[in-house]
Amino acid sequence: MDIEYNKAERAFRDEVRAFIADNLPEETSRRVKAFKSVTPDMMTAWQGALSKKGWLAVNWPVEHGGTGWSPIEKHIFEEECAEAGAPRILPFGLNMVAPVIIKFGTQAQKDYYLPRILNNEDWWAQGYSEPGAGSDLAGLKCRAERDGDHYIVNGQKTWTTLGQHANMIFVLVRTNTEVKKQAGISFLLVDMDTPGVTVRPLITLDGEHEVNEVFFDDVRVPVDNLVGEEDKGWTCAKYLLTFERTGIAGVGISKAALAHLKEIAAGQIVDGKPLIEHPRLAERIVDLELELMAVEMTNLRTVSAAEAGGVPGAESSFLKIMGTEVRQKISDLYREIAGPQALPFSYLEDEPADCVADFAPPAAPTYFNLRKLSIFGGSNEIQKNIIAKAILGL
Amino acid sequence: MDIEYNKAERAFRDEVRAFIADNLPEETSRRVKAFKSVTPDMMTAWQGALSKKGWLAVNWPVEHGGTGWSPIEKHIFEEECAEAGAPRILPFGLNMVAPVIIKFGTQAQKDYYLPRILNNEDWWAQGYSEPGAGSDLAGLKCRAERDGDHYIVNGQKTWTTLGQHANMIFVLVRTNTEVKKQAGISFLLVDMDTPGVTVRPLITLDGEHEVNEVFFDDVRVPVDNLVGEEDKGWTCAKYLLTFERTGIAGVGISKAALAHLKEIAAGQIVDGKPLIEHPRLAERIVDLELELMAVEMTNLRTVSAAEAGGVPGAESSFLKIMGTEVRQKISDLYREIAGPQALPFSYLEDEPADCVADFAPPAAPTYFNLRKLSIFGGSNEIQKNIIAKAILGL
Amino acid sequence: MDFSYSDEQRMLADLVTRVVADHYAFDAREGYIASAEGHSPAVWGQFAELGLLAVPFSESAGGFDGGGAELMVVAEGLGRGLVVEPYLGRIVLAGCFLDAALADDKKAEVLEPLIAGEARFALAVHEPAGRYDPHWIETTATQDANGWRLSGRKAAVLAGDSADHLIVIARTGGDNPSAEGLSAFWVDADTAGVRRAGYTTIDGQRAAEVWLDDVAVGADALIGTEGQAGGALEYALDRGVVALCAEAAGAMEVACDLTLDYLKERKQFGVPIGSFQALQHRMVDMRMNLEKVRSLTLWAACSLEGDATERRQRLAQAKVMVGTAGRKVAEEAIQLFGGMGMMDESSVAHYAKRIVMIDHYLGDANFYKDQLLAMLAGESVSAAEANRAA
Amino acid sequence: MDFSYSDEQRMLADLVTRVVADHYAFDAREGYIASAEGHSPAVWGQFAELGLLAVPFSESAGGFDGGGAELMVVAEGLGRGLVVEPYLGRIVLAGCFLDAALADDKKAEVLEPLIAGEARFALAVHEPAGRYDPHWIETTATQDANGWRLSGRKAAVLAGDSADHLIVIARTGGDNPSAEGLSAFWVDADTAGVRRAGYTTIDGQRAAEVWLDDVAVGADALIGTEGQAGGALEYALDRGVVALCAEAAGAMEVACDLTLDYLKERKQFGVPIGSFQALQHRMVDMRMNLEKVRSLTLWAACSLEGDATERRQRLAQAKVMVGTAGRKVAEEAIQLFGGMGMMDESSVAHYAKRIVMIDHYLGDANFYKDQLLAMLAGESVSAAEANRAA
Repeated sequence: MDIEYNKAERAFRDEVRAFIADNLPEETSRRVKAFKSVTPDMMTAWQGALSKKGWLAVNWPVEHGGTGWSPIEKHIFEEECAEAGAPRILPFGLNMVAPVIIKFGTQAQKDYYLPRILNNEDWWAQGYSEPGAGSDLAGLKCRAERDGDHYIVNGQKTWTTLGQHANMIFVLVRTNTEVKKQAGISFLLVDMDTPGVTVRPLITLDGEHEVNEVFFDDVRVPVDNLVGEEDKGWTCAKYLLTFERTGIAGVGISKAALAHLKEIAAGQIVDGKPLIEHPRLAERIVDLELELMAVEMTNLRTVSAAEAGGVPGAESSFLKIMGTEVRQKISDLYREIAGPQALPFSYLEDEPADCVADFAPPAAPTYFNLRKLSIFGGSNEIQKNIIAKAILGL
Repeated sequence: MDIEYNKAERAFRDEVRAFIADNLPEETSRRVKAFKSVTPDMMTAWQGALSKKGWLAVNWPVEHGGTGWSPIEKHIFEEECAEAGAPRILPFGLNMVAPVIIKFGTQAQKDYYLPRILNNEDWWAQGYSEPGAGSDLAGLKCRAERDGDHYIVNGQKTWTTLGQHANMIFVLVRTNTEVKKQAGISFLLVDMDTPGVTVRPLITLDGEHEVNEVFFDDVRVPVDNLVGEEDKGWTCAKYLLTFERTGIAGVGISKAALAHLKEIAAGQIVDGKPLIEHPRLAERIVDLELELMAVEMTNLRTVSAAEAGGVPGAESSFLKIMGTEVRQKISDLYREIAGPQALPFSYLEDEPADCVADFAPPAAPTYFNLRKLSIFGGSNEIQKNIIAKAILGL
Repeated sequence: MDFSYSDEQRMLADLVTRVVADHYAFDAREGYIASAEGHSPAVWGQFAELGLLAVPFSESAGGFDGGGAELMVVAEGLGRGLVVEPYLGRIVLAGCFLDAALADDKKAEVLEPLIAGEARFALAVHEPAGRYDPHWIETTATQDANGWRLSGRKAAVLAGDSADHLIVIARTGGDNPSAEGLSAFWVDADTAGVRRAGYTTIDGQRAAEVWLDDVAVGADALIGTEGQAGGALEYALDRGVVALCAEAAGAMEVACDLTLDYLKERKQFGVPIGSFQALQHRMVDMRMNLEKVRSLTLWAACSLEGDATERRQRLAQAKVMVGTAGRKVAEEAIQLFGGMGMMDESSVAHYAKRIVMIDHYLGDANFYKDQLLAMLAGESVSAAEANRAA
Repeated sequence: MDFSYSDEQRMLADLVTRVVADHYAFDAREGYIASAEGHSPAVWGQFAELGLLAVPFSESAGGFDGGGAELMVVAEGLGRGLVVEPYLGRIVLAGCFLDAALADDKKAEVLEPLIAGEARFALAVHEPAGRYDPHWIETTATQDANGWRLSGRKAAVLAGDSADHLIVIARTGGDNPSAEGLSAFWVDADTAGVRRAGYTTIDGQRAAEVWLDDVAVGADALIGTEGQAGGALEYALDRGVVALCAEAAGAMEVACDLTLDYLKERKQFGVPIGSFQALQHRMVDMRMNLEKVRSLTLWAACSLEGDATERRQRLAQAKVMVGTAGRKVAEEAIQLFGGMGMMDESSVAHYAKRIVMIDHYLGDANFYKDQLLAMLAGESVSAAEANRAA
């Protein structure tokens, strides 16, 4: 048993660090670390640099242009990027639709879509959730009817993250209403410029425009855009959902966040001494640090098991719950540290910019925004149901 | 709205206080406050004093020898007794079987049993729970078959509190197996000296003998000892369970306990200063105080509503949960305050009496013993189910 | 002991409920927040007309002479409706400060236009360096031949953006963080040297940052006695805490109700999600937290007129409970609503925001827990002294 | 990075598992606890024979030279079996102290009988006035012509009732609570002036209170160098903390397994109670707490040989987690078992007791959190200094 990285792993880590130092713009990193939003251009620039280096498709096999990295290498890469304040790699194309295309797609689909994803030519969005369905994904209603060599798609998708920037969307549709719900679903690729596709912004409680509703009104989609067989889309959907996600615990993000908060707390003088020296606040930091280290080590144990050939299954549900709980608690500490400076909201229009310290404006919005962590991506309740069933056998 | 006691209520409180000062032996009070066990004699002596004063049957109507007190008066009486360290009045005769006899009993049963309860001539025990049934009370198996003017009782009851001292027990038995489970139950009064009744001690994890199993082996019970109608015992059982319990929150007990712990913490010098001045411990006290005051005021709101004619129903489930949670947290603090002095256990045989301070020996046993609060008397999970159904309509 | 409402209290509750029902539909509220005033002057006028603005003021000030209970009744109603009218900043803080600070024969004159809904005052107390401590006052007031010159900076002045007059707390003596040596001054918001940056808070309120750069005011600008503003300040802030706690209780009640309705309506896997036991138990916990906040708020409200030590303890306990139990209820409401709870268009999201952010007004749970710890320490010192004496 | 067990580690784990399976059935354990020795000398002999007693000792002491990971493997197994053999007190604390304190050429002679299961030592450190602080030592050692005279009182000396020899930590210099100036002495338990009161703890262990009343020992009773016992003490206590955390992890694992089995078996309202979603989610939380304890324990165990600052942080974090997460698991195990969890005849009750009471050995969560706070303060001071320097 050796919990330290070996020489080769340390060398790899140094290589990643060097790459980040050379390629991640300081302004991007600064904004990410300070919980400030980054522009689509910043995201695209970072993904472009990774693409050029051949490091964008972390989870793809080498033959399709992936890195072929081991679980430990993927872990090192993801944590280093997160701790350095790199924008997250958008998963919708790279880690969601691409694996499905690689596994179930036609040769033509592979040849066309995979290089475009690798070269950041398409911005993909996800069309899974529907207003009525929520965690009951298979209960979806958006339907596609065959009309010659096209499907006619009608219905609605929701919680489409960053869909306002996307030109492509993968959609689960119902192609058969006669059979039980899982058996009548198909997986379609839709060009968002097709007539009949409408994107409506959903503003979240923190004032952000991050998610969208997408409406399909008699949208004609070529049959060639079907992935896998008609009515067999549930297989694709499940494959996508269980696709290995080593980064699900978000430990790197939490570490960067906590380091940032410690700096802030050390810099704020309250009642004549730095906030970090106020006992109750210090205790919250200490509590979060040890909680986070527990998650980090649990994550490493899973990564190591994967390296040894284990297939992380429901264990990732543990990591999802633990990781999101810590991230939410850190955001709560952020709000607490900001104190009365967390109040101004119209900063979004840059109005009372001089009212509060530079660190403060994202505090409350971040806290509220991160409520999503325990809701989206399979709510933490659903994760507990999965663990109860798959691991505990209840 | 007036949250203070009015003049008459204050006068009543003073009367109660005076009575306690005159009648509660100091040694009894000292032991109760210090979480030490009291002997059956101490309990009986206190109940005797109350009986003499006419204050024993707090919840009975005046015509049967009860106090006829209003909800506020009952509350004042119970809280004053608890805060003064009086032993609890055993509920099995006074507040469980007696109300059932008053409501459903024959005149002969009333004439015989009620005065005996009032005069502490019988020590009653409860025969409700069975090993297989737990929270599913109606699933009971203990059966009674009619044989002339007797029932023949066979079966087992468990969690019979202080049954080792009892001479009478009220038992729920199955008299009909042909109907649905609630419809075939009867309510019997059994003399524990009857041949075939066996009491087996159950030792709890804290080393106490407080609960028992009671076995019935062809026990002949006169038909005269049936309360209410045959097969209609579920009505009695439910009536007994919902019988008004103003004291369920145990606020007075918690207040006495917390006051006791504060005294201890003020007297323990650790690292050169009283334990109560150690910040984290002080914070736990402050947290518990405010938590307890929230329960106290919630309790008072319910008492006041009862005084105004409201019938406390599922609200008492809230009070049960809140009250037991606080009591358990206080016992956890007790364990924490005792620190390493909580370790010795063989004190029960008075062996290493000089190892630790006088306050320390009951700390860990009390903590473990009070786990029962959230289990017995309708587990806190069952209480939540009741609230979800009765109050929230879920 | 009788916890039922008096006729007057019931009337007050009904009044607030009615105004809210008539004028605070979700969309209307959004409109008020987006407007230049940040609230509805028309609704404010209604408040005045119905006498709601008179509730916390003494009779000599022309008020309703309401106590803590009456203030609680009104604020709970405001919380239920998620009302963004400047009741806290303008009436409870500024108004009550004046009620306590002014001489009896001057009160009516000053407070009448406030009660009529015409005057717009704000109390400028807290400063960036003091965080939540109202006694950390670095703003100075120096006397000169013409009166006083004020310099300093005030943070999160509630209703400060719309105020015509600011009541500025400045230090004329004593050291930070002491209540001794604080004085209060009338400052016309247009006076040279006064700069304000108004903003909307994340929970829909209005406040302002205020800079005072050698602001000259007359000798008559001093309110009450020099160095003696501490008492009136405590009077006003205590009422502010009660109003905030009651507002939280009202908002928590609605957040619970909305969540419960959602659990009953929303179906998943063919059944209402409220049939899942895990969610049922969490809903019960939410309600239990609501009861705790209600109880301690009630106790705090009813202790406003009593013993000072008890009052401080009750107020601090209530505000701590609001901070902790309130946050739990808000987070659970969002979680049980799922994605819909995250949406700006869902009213529950706004209830959650208000409930959580109330912790950031007039001192958070940490701030008040420090006060409770100080009281406990004092208690143990007195006990030790009593022991020695015995 | 590879978290899988080495062959040796697997072998150790198997050995412990086998001894437990063969000798630690519930009834047998009850018998050991009730016996005069408070454990099973026969099982202890087995431990010696199988080499388990050699695990934490250096090669020069005749040991297995096991590191933190090996100690963890053994202690986890002991925790799973709820073993009451004096491994912690006699081997980890007393033994490791000697391994660190004695000169290399003396170790084998002293430790060989311990490793053989014959010698019975105990480390007498903590005192009533110091609570959990091992550096609050009021016991004095004064040098005279014949050697040393010791006076003082020691609390909760683990395995102290059965020890033939006590290793007594006394202050020969320095002030409380400092590690400087501590010295260690051999004291034959029969020496005049030594009084012991042995007892069984609520979680089935044995310990003793020890009084030293002007106890005369020879000059050769001093272990190591005068005033320099602090280092060896830290060495032993660090290993004690790892052993305790690992034991907790093992016990928590079994508590979780027992509870899970019960949820599947126990029926209520005609269905297994494990089909109730609220209980399922709580069972998941229990397992999550177990994983957290496992993770931090692993980290602590693997940091024993590393950098001192990191080691102290990891150890403190692990013990805090054991105290908090352990208590939650124990309480939930009892609660989910219901009445059966309260019974002395249920094994789960004894797991719960051990898990909760582990917080009371060698420092509770509060004690270690204070250490973490001190480290955080140190960190922020260094950061401030670095800032000034830059």
